[in-house]
Amino acid sequence: MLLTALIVLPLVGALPLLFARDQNAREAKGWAFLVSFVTFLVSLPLWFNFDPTGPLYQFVEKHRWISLPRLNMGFNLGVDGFAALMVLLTTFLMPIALLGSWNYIKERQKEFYIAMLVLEAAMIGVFAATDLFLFYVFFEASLIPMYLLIGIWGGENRIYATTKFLIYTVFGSLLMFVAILFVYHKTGSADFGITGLTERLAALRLRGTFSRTEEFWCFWAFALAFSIKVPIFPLHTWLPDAHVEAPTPGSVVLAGILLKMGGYGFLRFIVPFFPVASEHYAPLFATLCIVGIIYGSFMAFAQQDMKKLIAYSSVAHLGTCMLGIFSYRIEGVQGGMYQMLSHGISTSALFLLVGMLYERTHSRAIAYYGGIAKVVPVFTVCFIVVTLSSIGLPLTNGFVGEFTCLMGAFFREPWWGVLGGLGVILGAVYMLFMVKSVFFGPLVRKSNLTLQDLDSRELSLLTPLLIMIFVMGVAPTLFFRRMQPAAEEFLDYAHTKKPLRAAAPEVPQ
Amino acid sequence: MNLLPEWMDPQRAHAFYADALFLIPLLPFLGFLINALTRKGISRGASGGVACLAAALSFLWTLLSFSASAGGLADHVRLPDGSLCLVRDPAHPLHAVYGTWIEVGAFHCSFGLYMDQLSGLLALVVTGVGLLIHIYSMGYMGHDKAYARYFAYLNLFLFAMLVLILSDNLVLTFVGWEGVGLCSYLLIGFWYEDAAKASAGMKAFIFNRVGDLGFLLGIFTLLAVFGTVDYVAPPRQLGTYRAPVIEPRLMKPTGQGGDVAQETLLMPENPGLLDYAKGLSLLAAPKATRPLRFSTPDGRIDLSRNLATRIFPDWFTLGTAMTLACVLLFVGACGKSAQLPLYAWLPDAMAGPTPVSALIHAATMVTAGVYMAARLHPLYLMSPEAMHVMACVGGLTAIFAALCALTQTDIKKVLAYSTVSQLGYMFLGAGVGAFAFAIFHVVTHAFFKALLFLCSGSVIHAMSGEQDMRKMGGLRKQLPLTFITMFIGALALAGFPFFAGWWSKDAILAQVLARAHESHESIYYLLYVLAVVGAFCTAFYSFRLIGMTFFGTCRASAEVKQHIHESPPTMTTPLLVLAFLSAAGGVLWANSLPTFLNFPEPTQNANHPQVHHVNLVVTLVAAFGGILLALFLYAKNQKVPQPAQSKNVLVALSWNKFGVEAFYDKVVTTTFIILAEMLYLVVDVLIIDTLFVNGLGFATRATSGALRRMQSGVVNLYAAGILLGALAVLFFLLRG
Amino acid sequence: MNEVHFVTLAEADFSWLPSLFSFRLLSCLALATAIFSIGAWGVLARRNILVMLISVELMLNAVMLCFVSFSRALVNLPAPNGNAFAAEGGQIFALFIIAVAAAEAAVGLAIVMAYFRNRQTVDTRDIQALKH
Amino acid sequence: MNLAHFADLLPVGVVLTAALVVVFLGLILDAKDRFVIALVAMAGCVLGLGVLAQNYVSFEAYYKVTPPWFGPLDSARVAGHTALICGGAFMVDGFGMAIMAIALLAGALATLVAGHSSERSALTSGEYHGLLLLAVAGMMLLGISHDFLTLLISLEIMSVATYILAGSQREDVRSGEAAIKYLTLGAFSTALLMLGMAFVFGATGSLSLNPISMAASDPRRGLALLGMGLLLVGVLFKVGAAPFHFWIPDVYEGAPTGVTGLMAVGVKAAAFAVVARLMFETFSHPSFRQQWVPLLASASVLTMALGNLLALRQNSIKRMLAYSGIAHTGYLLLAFLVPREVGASVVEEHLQAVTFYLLAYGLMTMGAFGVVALVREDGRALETMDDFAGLAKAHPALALCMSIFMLSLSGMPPLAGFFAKFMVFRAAIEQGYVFYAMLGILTSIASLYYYLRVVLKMYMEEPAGAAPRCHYVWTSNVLIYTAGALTFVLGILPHWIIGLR
Repeated sequence: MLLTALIVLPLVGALPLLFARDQNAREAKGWAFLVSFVTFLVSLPLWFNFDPTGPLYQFVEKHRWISLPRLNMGFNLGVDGFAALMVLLTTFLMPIALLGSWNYIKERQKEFYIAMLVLEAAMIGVFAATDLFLFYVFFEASLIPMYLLIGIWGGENRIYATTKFLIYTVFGSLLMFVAILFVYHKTGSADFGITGLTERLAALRLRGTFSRTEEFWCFWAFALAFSIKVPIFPLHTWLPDAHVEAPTPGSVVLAGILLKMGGYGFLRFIVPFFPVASEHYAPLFATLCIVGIIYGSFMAFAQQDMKKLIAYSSVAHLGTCMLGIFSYRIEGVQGGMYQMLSHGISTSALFLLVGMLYERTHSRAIAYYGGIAKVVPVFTVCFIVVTLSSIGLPLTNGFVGEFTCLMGAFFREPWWGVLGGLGVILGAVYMLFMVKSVFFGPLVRKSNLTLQDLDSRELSLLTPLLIMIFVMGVAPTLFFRRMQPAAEEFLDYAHTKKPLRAAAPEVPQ
Repeated sequence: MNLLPEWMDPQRAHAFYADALFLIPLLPFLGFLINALTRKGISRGASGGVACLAAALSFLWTLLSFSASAGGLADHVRLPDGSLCLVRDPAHPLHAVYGTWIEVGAFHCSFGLYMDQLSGLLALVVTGVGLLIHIYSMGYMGHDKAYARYFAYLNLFLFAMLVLILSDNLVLTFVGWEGVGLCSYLLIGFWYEDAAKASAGMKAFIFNRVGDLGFLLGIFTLLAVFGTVDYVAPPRQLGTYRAPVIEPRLMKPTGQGGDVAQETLLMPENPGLLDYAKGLSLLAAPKATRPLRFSTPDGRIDLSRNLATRIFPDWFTLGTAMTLACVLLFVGACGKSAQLPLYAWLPDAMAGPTPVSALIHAATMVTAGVYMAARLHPLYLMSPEAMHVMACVGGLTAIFAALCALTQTDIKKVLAYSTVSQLGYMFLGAGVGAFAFAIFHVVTHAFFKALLFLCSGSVIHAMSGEQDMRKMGGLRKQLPLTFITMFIGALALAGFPFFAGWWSKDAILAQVLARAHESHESIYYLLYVLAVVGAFCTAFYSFRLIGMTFFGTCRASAEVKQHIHESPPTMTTPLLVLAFLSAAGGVLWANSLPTFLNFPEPTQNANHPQVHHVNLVVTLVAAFGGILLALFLYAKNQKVPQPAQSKNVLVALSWNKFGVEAFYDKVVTTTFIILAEMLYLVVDVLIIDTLFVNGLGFATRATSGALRRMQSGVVNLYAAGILLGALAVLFFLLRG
Repeated sequence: MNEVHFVTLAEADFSWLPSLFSFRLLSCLALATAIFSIGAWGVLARRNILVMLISVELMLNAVMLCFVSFSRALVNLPAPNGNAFAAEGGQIFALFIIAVAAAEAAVGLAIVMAYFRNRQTVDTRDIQALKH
Repeated sequence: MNLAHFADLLPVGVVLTAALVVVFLGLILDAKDRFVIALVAMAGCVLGLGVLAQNYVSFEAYYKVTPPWFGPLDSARVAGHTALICGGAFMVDGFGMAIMAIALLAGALATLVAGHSSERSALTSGEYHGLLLLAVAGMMLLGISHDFLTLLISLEIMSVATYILAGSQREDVRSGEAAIKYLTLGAFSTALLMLGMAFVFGATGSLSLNPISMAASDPRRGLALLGMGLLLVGVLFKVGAAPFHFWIPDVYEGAPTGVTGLMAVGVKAAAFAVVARLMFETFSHPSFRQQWVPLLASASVLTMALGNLLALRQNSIKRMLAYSGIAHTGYLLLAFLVPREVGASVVEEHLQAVTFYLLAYGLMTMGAFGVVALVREDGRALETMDDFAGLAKAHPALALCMSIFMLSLSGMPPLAGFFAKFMVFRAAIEQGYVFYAMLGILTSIASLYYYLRVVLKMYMEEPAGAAPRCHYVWTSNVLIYTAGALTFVLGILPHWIIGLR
């Protein structure tokens, strides 16, 4: 019941806020933080009681939901090593994000916290669902709160940004919707269990009743949805706008967790469902990832706005991570998973820091600052540490992910490693440029002389992130050990070496 | 020398020191933590003291461990049954593995420290010189506000550098590699209020990153071939020589079936890179044609760890793979050790405090590349091409930087270019296979270059921050101690007989000549000539520096003049120690070093009388010529050089560094920026967003706007629509 | 009335086919079609709502004619297609159509009147406040 | 005429009685307690629902008869009882009952919508509600009629009543115009429909909706096909499929909001019932199906595309909802594409999809219209998007419900609209119409844009003037909140409804 509890807790916690009055907003945000924190505590067993040597899926729950003659959706939850870590990431980031929004959100606070809690529930559901239909429900449901977060509490151009975000994303996921229906029909309309579907599809492929054309169409429908989410190169333009306009906590959640759903989809659905097509298109996608890495870095370098810069850097980083996954080598795949986690940590930290700066001066323009290191030393130190982790300095989380991803890519195809590796250089270029022009040099603006350094709240919400940065950099085996079974399963599917446990049912013609 | 306490039985002592190796890097790290966390908490004296204490303890412990360690790489014996067997020499190096760091699929790398003669020696140098510079800094940085931060960085650097040197695998080395890069970034930009200094730091970091990518790819290649990043087999398994086995039968190139010598080589389990290299070098079949797959069919070296055959095409032999790996690693070395074409960051790095220049950008960090080459020399020896590349780049850098140094007027810039040039010599030496002498030069160079920098620091200190030699002169009276020590340093650098620099540089030149002599390749003769010219330039600029600084009359402004004073003892004591070392430091292992490090003797021809004497004469001529000419030009007559205005083409070239740095600063940077802006505006904004994303939306809205006209509001037309629809339906139904 | 027997055309015999298409029926149908088309034309072409309604009435009458003639044609055919029920059915249907037409006419008239009272017009060109 | 038949028609009877009572009340009550009328009307519908449920429970075995989808009537003549009553005039099967239920629901909700404007005599008068109930009765009969005669009559009861209702705001020009347009076009299409009936009658000599089986060589086939085509046109007009959709936007916009709701839901449901009866029963023979399936397919695509495209740039919410209604007709038509020979159970599934879709659509649309009707300033209805700006601040609960309706209409999980869409598209895909499904989905992306524009206005924009006020009407609130809750519940537990049968 743990996973159900995790999904239900934030929702139940959101209920009293519905009836809260606007004047006692302080209590509202305190309550929201409390709820998310409790959720985090409740989610801890996912770390301590998860047995890497045990079965692939753990904390499994199966509840009957919709069961009609030829229509079976179960409320089935369960996590493998990777999903467990993603859930933990979610529950870990959420209290921090809420704490980060403490003074940021001024009006309509309770609505804001309701949206955040609903979003948390949806995201946990996405990673915990082992039923395709359930996954899709959560996947779509997570859009609306984000839509409101950007649209209501966003910057001046928020309407454009949020509409773009939603249409872009839904465009992909609706096509996937059709593909899901098709797959369900193909597999004999038995049920939506992910493993079941995967195996039946494999069986159909063996039997030759799942034609190459069909597989490729489905592949594209799925791939489009998740590529937009990642985002992979030509489909990335919603991301900078969304990030620039979103309020800090929104950016944190968006960069930290929502983007990961894309990679998660590739790992969990696309490749296992359509291995042939995936193998066929892996080079194409790898190329796109490489383009994304280099191009994203250039974009980041061209930005004047810190948030936009970080957003584009996400494009590059996730390019690395997808490159690792498409390498189809255990190193690369685990590296990709790891990169997702570490990107979740460091980028969230970056957004929080920029947000703190924005709260003080209401400007995100790099040119507005300059030489403030002297005024806000502690802030500077934190920022530089996070920067270093994001450009992959060894003994920080960034390095482990990047290194393993590139290793996998290199092992699959040396050129991928070489070109993808350019990100290592370019990343340093744009990040250090930003650090230099924001913190170093003479103080350009007298008004910045009065900048406040981090207060205790901000420090306390940054500390866990900083700690994680080093923990993940020094003891990655803790995480790799958990991911390994998931990664091996993935590779078995990817190389279509998976022995079929269940024979596929006859498909009515 | 054995500093083991009497009561301690050598075996247990060995084990003990091995396990305690971690103290060496840990102590500076603790110092860093203390200084970093108690920012303004502790007094200046305390923070400096903590830092120095950390360095000192670390130095002491290194000394003890070094005395306990011995021997180096594996050697081989022939077993009764006639098969070769790879063994360590009886005195094991210290080797301890503290735990796993990353373990993914076939890849495994651990937190392990490894001290053999090579790493021990360099660790000694680092901690020793480091200690001296710490002490010096207490005086030099005395007036600085960010005293604690400075020492924190300095300790962090020691930590990183020691990790780099002592690590037992490439990836951990890379950690140190990037760590020192970070520290140099932080320390160059130490006075960050000055934008120029900050960007100098950034420049250094980025140039290093370029190299680091090469380093990474090198690691990947080696991983692909050998499936491991460890240098040597883990300590536990040193005793076991059972399996796995390399069998030359399987060494046949994939295509051809020539039968090679039937012998088996027993290796320790989980062999390291160097074990593999050693083992392969022992085998008969020619390396170049050897296919990448080397393992017994029953996979006693399991194939899963050797990916090379899956990655690289068939024609890609072991030789090619080694060349690729070594060249890539050398690219990394170029970045770190400021070789052409990646040297440009080092001169700018002089923006940092002078002790930093002495420690990081002269004595230790920049020599990391050479250390890496020496550490992996068995691999380099497997690839002649990589050695060629290394030698050529080294030789070119040596002469290039020496030429640049000729006309510099900033005292530290002169030393910076001289450092680049000396590093070039080291790589030249390594390139011709004289890794031992390269390391020898690293050590001596550490002594005299640190000395020179510290002296220049003392001068600058005295001149209250002035660095331009044209505003100095005649300081030998005010700064006698500095003068003497710096003179010694200059002699060492110039290669004056029996001073430290002479031994090492002479040895390297001899090796180059010998190599040319035996291989009759014109390229090596050319390199030798270049090197000798470089040596002449070295002698010249070093004494040009001495002349402009200490001789003649003082050209400084009045108020600067009255502040000129000899530095406090905290600064002069290290000068004296280093002066002694640069004077006598070479005698220590003039020729015994190779055997001491038990490196392979590259060639015996070096002692061949012909080579030996020729080289001796030539180098002496070069050294004395340079020194005398420089003293004549700059010590006697007082005309101050104005290279900037010089009409002389050569001077102009040298002054502008042959346009290389201008190329980087102007061309590369500008194109990068313009490219980024262009891409953003054209691809992202215009093509993707405007044309596709919003274009699609606009098109839809437009269509909808057009279609709305259909809804005219007139009933008749609606009826007409219905009727038309009906007719269409009927037509469809009755179409036959 | 449960025990009424229903005819599925599966069990029909088609011997009577030729007689179905006797020229009288055809001419009736032709007439009906003509009236129907006129009505349709009226709905399309005339701008006056009242005239349009009248045209609709025309169409309904045409339909009526069809029904009656069909039942007439069907009645003198052997069962099951031609049968008393069929004949009745057609004629009853016609009656109902009359009723329906009347109802529509009445309601239509009322509505038009109401509208005319507000706008003093019944011209479709003026009745387009709602469009696009 | 045995008791069972009487019981079957009892719900209709209840509604009709209620109609009479209401008219009578309208005569005797004075203005201030007019709201009683609305309540009585609603009570009538609810009572009807109750009776319906009672029938469903007590005659359970009775309604389990699989009606003759795709086959001869024999399957309906299972031993003991038949779903056919009144000499084959009505077919009271599960599907028919579902349609009846939806019609009743629509009626009940419509009375609630109308209830709000107590100051406006026309919309609270007895005859208004009487007509409303009459229309509902017509819809119910249409849902079960199994014979051209009953079909025509019930159709006319429904239509004529709605003609008048559309124009019931006499002083409002737009209402009158709506009535006129609806009347003219309605009558026109009815004429076509009847002609179709005539032809079919001519071809078969029978007025019943029983399956027609004709060999392709049969000379009467042409006549039958003509009839089928005209019938198709007639019903497609009623459901508002392109190219017969022209009346919908104008009429919906002009008619009083409650009536619009009734038309959008009830008329559509009843008409779809007819489509089902005609296509899956009367013309279910393959030789006909190969003709009408492609027709419906193209109509569906055309409808989806037009509806969504045209709704894109509407500023009046009612008009936008009208166009969106057209689009939804398109989605619904997807469930009717059954080219291959399949068992009756599959057809049953498709009809389940249709009924669930209609139910969900009914809830969302009624709720949406309810909100639209509430948002008004001193009697003047505020119907443009801009009038909704800042509603979230003024009336958070209303705004929340409205956004639930909008999201559900756009098919966002976990709301009823999503599952409805799921069922329909699944049906189409299982029949191999993947391409059409793709097109439908692509058009529905546009729909997301305009539905969310409402949410966007309510939540993210500041009102130009004062925040929109809506005076409190408890009946409407009952309607809105129930609809909202049901939309949500049906989204999460759709099998509660679909499970019935």
